[in-house]
Amino acid sequence: MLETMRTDILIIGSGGAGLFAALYAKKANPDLDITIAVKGLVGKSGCTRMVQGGYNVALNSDDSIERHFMDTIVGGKWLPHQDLAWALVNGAVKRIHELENEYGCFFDRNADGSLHQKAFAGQSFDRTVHKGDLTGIEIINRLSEQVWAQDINRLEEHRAVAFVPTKDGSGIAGVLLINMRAGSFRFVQAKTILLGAGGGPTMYRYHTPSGDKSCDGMTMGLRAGLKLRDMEMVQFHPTGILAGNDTRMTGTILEEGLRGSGGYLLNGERERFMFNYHSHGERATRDIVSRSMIEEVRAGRGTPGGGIYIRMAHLGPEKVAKQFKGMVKRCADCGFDLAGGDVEVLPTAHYMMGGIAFEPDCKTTLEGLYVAGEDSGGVHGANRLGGNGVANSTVFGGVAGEAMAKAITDGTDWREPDASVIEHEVGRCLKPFTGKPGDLNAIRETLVDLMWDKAGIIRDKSLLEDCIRELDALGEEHAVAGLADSTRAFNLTWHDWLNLESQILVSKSIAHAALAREDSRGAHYRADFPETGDLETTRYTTIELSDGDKLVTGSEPVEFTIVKPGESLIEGEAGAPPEIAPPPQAAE
Amino acid sequence: MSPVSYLLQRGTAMLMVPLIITHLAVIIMAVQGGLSAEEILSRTHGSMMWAGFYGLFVFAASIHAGIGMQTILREWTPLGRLASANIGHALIAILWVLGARAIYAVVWA
Amino acid sequence: MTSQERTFQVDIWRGDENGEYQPFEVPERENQTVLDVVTYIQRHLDPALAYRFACRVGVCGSCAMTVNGRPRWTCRTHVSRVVKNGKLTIAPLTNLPVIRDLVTDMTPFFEKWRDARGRFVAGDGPKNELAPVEPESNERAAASEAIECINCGVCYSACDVVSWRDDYLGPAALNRAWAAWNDVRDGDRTGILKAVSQGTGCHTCHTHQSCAEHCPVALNPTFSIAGLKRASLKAKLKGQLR
Amino acid sequence: MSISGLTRASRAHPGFVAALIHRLSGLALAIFLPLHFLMLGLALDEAAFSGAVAWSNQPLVKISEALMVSALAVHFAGGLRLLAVEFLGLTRAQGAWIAGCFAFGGGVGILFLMRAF
Repeated sequence: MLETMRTDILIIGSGGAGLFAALYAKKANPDLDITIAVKGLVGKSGCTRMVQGGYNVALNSDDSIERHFMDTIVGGKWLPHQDLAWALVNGAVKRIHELENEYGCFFDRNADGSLHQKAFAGQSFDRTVHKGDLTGIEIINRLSEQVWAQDINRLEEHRAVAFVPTKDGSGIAGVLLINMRAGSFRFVQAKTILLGAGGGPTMYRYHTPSGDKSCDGMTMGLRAGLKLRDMEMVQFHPTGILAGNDTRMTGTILEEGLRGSGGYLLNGERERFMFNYHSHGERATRDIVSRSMIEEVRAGRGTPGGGIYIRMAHLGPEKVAKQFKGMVKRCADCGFDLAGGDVEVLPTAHYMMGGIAFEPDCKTTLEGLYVAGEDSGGVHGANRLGGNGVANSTVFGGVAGEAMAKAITDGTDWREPDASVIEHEVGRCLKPFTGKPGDLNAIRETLVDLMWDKAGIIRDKSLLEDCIRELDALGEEHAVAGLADSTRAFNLTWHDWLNLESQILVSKSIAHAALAREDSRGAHYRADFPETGDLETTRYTTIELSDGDKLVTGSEPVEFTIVKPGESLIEGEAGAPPEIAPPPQAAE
Repeated sequence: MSPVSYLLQRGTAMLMVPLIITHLAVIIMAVQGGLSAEEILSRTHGSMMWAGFYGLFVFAASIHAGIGMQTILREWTPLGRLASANIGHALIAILWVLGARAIYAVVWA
Repeated sequence: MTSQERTFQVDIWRGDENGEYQPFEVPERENQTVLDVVTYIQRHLDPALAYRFACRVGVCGSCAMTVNGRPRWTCRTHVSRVVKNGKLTIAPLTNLPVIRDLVTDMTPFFEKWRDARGRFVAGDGPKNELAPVEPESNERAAASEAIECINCGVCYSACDVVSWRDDYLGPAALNRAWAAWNDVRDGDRTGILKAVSQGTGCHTCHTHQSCAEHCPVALNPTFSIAGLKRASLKAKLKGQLR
Repeated sequence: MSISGLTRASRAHPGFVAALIHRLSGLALAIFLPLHFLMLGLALDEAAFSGAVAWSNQPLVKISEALMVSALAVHFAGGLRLLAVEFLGLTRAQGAWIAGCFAFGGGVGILFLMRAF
């Protein structure tokens, strides 16, 4: 059964990008019929909500957008699309004022009433606006309640499964969704569509994103013929909780401040090891710490759970319990004593810098389709600065909302869908109901191990080639795996099947892109090509799907439209923070 | 509950704080060794202070009870808002009438 | 599941409002939250079990369920803390319509959040500046105490008054309204008091404190509602609520 | 089968017990009040009133009266707690407050009985 509906603007996702887009479009033209479709509940799924750190924005008179820009470019190892990064740092200033003055976010203040901005890794100025360490909840709650109060349609628990183009393929006509509650299909025709479903590298054994993430957006983009960029760039966070088998909590973050304030990382023999790898010890940058931890475990010196211990007790358990209240409580809830004991951790996949290539006005190459947030690629390059993620989704979400409303005002109309695509995609989604029950758990376990071991923090040619081969085999196994239960309404196992399908395809993209990049920079480390390579000739990788199922990689030179390697917008400085060990700092 | 009902409910409660303390004290004193009709009426007959005190008490307690009953009916029975309110108001009226009659009986009759 | 594994019994609600508990045997793990138990059942014992979750670390408030009679966030509830006589009983949140199994329809909860004017309304302040707000000021301190709600619905499910009359706005929405009312930047603070002074608003609360008792992030909505009662009463007496 | 019974585990905390007793005592008082007024109204006819007072001196009636006095005291103390929470913002140590309310109510009832017999 296929229900159809029409709306002016369809927004997929309700994180920072989706909510901002809805509010912006409504403000631009209150007569527009706007619909948000989301896999969970509006404002309650996705990753913006999970932001702990904060929001980077240059507000202080001693700071500047040029400085924020340089930090972003240098942090991204000269790989970012410079016009996008420029749009980001400029837009952030506007957004933070809107979040405060239009939507009422409570950001932390200094004692004198001015906005507090904290230090965050990789930045030459303390510019991270925050609400304690729950900044994401504050932003998303304030935006959600604005959306709840407006005349904006909500399709909750509606999972987008395919972009439906026009017959001639020139533009997008609508989106095919599964109404998860009913288990039925719904085609939504819209004049303009925003993809803001988020990314989330959940195909790694240890990962931080929300459990509903499965890279559906990138998958739909690939299938619709869009080009993805920088897919090899997957950011890992050094300290994810290791809670054992069959735990959802495994992989979730213990914050950076624990190491910053003097926490120790210990191997299975309870010895500190970070100084064997880097002179900054535990306070080295995320990528170095992550790599060192993995090497220590690979050398057979891991904990019984296969990780590394983090220890805070030497700083005084009471002090730790007070200073890191949230983290200590989170550990206690899953049975660990962070303040007084050792807690097992391991690096955990955190964020995908790569995604669908797009322009500063959020347009993609498919007429009518816009993209914003983690589904998009090119803003952060090889590495994302902490605090630039939520800035990215909110800045471009707003840009997209405005652009979509304007396109409609300028006369964009509904396009006629290619009905054969709808039919084909419905068939693809229903395929598992016809097959013999397969072992989805085994497929998932294989996938997360494969990506962790062979396309993870340390990569090389042979690992990646193995990975691709095994992913292909896994894909074939998944394709024939059926479901044991034929109920379609709220059938999470069906959605597990669909999740795996997306995850496998995007995993392949990561592995192919990682194989294509023969250097090491930012989040991407090739043991067989450990050098960064020449910055002036920096190229970014691209990947697209051709002939339906063949991934084709390519590369394009980065255009240094604003600043070239070796230059800076700030006189006498490169723009990045000085290369010294960060001082011990209190958690904010 | 409407803010007016709330105000009346909490207002009468506050008003009754000293009244109840006094009433409890009177009860405890008076009950010593059992009660008799003469004993009660000798205290009350012709006493304007007594009439004023209990007049106020009846007035407040009736409102307080009526609103409370309305809330209980609304929450614990299938009765709707209007029916609960009507019963609550009726209770207030009944208590006023019976209370006034009681005061008249023990003070003037 | 190997035969050596220690298991425990978990009774799970199946169906919508009309349904029954279905028993499952789930293996014990050293670290195991209630959400992990539910996930285990869906992945290994009954693929059709419906439940809702997202962030898995107590941020999104999607996974609240009734566990052994109490509403809780399941992702942050360790089994060892709640298991009783070697048994767990898991049901959907009460006071909300049940969609299927452990999933409720939270729409009424969000509608009431809106009806309580649980949101910011921009004031006349300059749009290109950030209003100075002293963190120690009375109003900001009161707002800060109430603001960190994850809208999980646990308080709403625990609220006895909601269970007795489903038109009551409920603790979460009113708690948000209190934070909004204490926001000096807000452009229509009286509007909040009007919204919460309707017949089904803050004055309906009986101060049972079930909300405060169950809030997973230790907020005290009762306190917030009491604040609204006082503020709206004052406004009413001053004739501002017309 | 229903999801949760009348006795929800979520209600096993002092606040709910206090509220329940406050409500039940209030309900009892609201039912008692018209009867109380009716009895006092009998004073319009002195003989009838004497009879009624004499009747009320029976032990069983005395004990019932003691229960009503206790109900008044408990309702009064519980009401003070409620006013304290709502108007003074006193939310800490509610368990102790509530225990105090019940102790006060029980104490008044026992005192009544001790003096009545």
